[in-house]
Amino acid sequence: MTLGQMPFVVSALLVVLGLYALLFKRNLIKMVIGVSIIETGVNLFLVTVGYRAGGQAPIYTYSDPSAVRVLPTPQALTLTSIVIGLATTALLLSFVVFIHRHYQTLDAEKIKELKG
Amino acid sequence: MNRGMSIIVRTATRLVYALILVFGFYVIMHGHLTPGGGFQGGAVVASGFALVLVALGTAGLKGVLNRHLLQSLEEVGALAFLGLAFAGVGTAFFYNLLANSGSIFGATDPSALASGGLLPLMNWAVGLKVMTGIASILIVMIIGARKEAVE
Amino acid sequence: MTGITTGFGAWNPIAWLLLFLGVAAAALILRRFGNKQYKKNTGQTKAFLSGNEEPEASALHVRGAHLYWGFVDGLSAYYRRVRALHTGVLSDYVALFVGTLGVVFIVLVLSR
Amino acid sequence: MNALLHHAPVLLVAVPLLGAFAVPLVAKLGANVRRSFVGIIALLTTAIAGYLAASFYAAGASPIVYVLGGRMSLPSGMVAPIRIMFEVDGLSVFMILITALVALAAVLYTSSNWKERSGGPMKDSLMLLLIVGIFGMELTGDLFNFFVFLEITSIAACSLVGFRVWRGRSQEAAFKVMTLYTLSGLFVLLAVGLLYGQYGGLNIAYLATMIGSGTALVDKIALGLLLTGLAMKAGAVPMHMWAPDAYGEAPGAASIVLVANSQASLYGLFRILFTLYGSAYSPQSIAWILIALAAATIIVGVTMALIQRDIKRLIAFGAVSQIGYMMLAVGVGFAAMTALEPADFGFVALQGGLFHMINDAACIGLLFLAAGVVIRRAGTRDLQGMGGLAHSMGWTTGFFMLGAFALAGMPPLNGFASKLMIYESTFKLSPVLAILAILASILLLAVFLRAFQAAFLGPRPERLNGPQSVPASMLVSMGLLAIVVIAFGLFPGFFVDKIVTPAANALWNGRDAYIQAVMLGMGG
Repeated sequence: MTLGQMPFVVSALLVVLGLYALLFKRNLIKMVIGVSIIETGVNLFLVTVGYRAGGQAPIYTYSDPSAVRVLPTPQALTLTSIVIGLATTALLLSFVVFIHRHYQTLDAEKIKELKG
Repeated sequence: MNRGMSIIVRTATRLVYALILVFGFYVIMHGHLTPGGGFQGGAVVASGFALVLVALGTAGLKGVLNRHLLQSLEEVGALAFLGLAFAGVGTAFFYNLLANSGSIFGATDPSALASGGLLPLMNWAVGLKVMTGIASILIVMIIGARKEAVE
Repeated sequence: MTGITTGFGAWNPIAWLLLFLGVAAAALILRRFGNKQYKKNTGQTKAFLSGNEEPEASALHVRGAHLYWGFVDGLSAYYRRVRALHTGVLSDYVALFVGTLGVVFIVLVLSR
Repeated sequence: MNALLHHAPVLLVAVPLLGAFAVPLVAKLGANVRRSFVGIIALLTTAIAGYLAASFYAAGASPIVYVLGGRMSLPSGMVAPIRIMFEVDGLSVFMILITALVALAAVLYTSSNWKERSGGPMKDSLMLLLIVGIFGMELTGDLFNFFVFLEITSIAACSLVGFRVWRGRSQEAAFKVMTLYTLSGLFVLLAVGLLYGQYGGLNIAYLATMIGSGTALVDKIALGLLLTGLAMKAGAVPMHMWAPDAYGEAPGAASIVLVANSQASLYGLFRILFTLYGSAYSPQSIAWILIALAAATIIVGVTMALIQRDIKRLIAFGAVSQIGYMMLAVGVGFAAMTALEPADFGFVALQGGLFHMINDAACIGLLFLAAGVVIRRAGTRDLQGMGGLAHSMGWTTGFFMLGAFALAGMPPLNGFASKLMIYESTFKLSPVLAILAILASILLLAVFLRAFQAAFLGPRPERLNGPQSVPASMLVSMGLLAIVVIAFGLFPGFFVDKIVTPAANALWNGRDAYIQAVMLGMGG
């Protein structure tokens, strides 16, 4: 395994870590953090996909016009994904606030009025 | 009413606040040239707002920057973005009408600030939406948390 | 135009409706041959419950939870298991998702 | 080609989006202005959808490509499939018609003047955003754009589920649903990233030309992620746990749009399986995965519905089981299509499955809307505490009964026509599955008879704390769906010919046309 493949390994680890939090943590806030970690892993994966050895960042101003630039699509995808992630996390956290108000607990094992 | 944090934090906030705002607006303005854009700049501006809310407390709002004003501005930003997208509908939705036209924002030199056609305008619209949107989320959450603490 | 043919059978709602109307008309005609001699609002039209008084209408209404208890009781072994699956705990739902993902991966990697 | 038709695909997304953003501003002019505004937006959207569909079918049902931001080639003359495109084929148009019908009914239903407890303008805004997301998923020809619209529907749907903040249960449901939706969305995004890294494109048509014979492990992993993620969002057992929570806790009108949202996810699944992978990589095992999920969905959905006491959860489990019928039919079609000797019953199965989608949208919509009225009237959601509502709510009783009979497949209503096609084609593949489907259908009738008996029959209740009369707009909205149920029931041949067959064709042999519409446009 070369050093260039490390980010892929790290992003896979992040996804697994996030899933671990979702599966084995009982606190709702920690579960939201788990979702966020998975998201970070996926975003890291997208950015890594866009990396090309020797390519320059696609910023035109003051740069060498003859330089080879990378295609900014993966970066744009990552940004979009981050924006969506922000909205998702804010929404999840506000639900957690209201759940705490109604149930007086953040324990996932105790918040199960909806079952069966 | 929350009076905010210690005097060191409050003084530092007063010094840094303007810089954060300027940087945020810079990021929005140069969105079509450098990394960044409406969302990132708007988030920076909103983070300055968050700093003020946390350090100086909600007393400083004085009811001027209330949730309703911010939400209305957010809708204006969204509608402006959509309106700009509709502007190019003669050719296609999101068609960049002004790019390379030689008129306003139509500089043919791609590194000029006044280039990019509709893109800078869209960045401003998105920036307005994001900064007011995040600010109103912050206000709602802080006031909601305060109520909880009082109860 | 109104019907569909599935290649193995056919279905025409208009024909079905005509048939339905025909059968309904036949049933009504048969009903006319019935006995008209009974008197209303006497013991002849009341329900006969082994000589007991007929209860109030509200007491006769079978409530939602009481219907089909026999069916559910007969399948209680199945229902115990499937209800145990719907725990209401989010972690279990995520576990089911991850488990399904694993099964799908295994099937896909093994196939062709 | 005139301008309106040319822009119709994008207007379908842009008009409700404009409405969604403008609603909070319009709301400042008063509640009645807001309601009329939302109604006008919904009518306009439906009109555009109808116009697009009419001209699409008139023009011979060949795919339409709309490129956002101008021409397909770049200003520099370079030709690459990097612009966002909307692509409309028979299947998309069919799904658009379903969504437009459901959206119109839902907006009409919410525009009633029954007192709202909170969230008026925001609710309308979220409803329109959800509709935007669903239309976007059905129109887009770009895989990443599909993910974006998927997330828009997730966020809007969960906000709708959870906007009644005074109910603890709705918050619980919203949190669970949002977590699972986000998880499925992230796995879809991971798959999109994998495909982008492998082939350097995001356009569905372009990727479809690049995906090879299925030997690459990346293709399989991406397919697995997409399949499982979208199956979860559609609500397939054993990943259906969110569905009764979401459908059950959302307000009446939102529930039916959530059902349309699940169907849009199912559309995404079909698009991935038939168009993106299609003949390039289609082992029989995928068909059997679909069929296994479908069989579990049908059985578990209907048996769980039988023991529910909450009327909306009962209908919600019924809705889950109906998703199973669609997956079963399309799985059978996929199995027949990918067999060494493609068999004709596969096409009938596809027709039946797709026809069942629009029938399910109308029937389940009718049931959810009627249940919403029942809950307001009776003041409870528990079937045990209801009874005798038929005495005072004639129309609603009729609509509920119509929806229940149609969904359970009673002739001569629409559910019977589509289920007959599913049974007969499934029987050709496996008689056991067909018998299972018929048994589940009979159980479904029992489920809804129980709900009907408990809520509507019985003696007149002593006191009802709900409002006395049902608003006209709610009755109109239910009437709209009832007309669809009856019309599709009495003239199934006409509708199958006109709208279902082009959609089934798009799945059966439309892959090349879908790809060519983009790739030829790029060459020219």
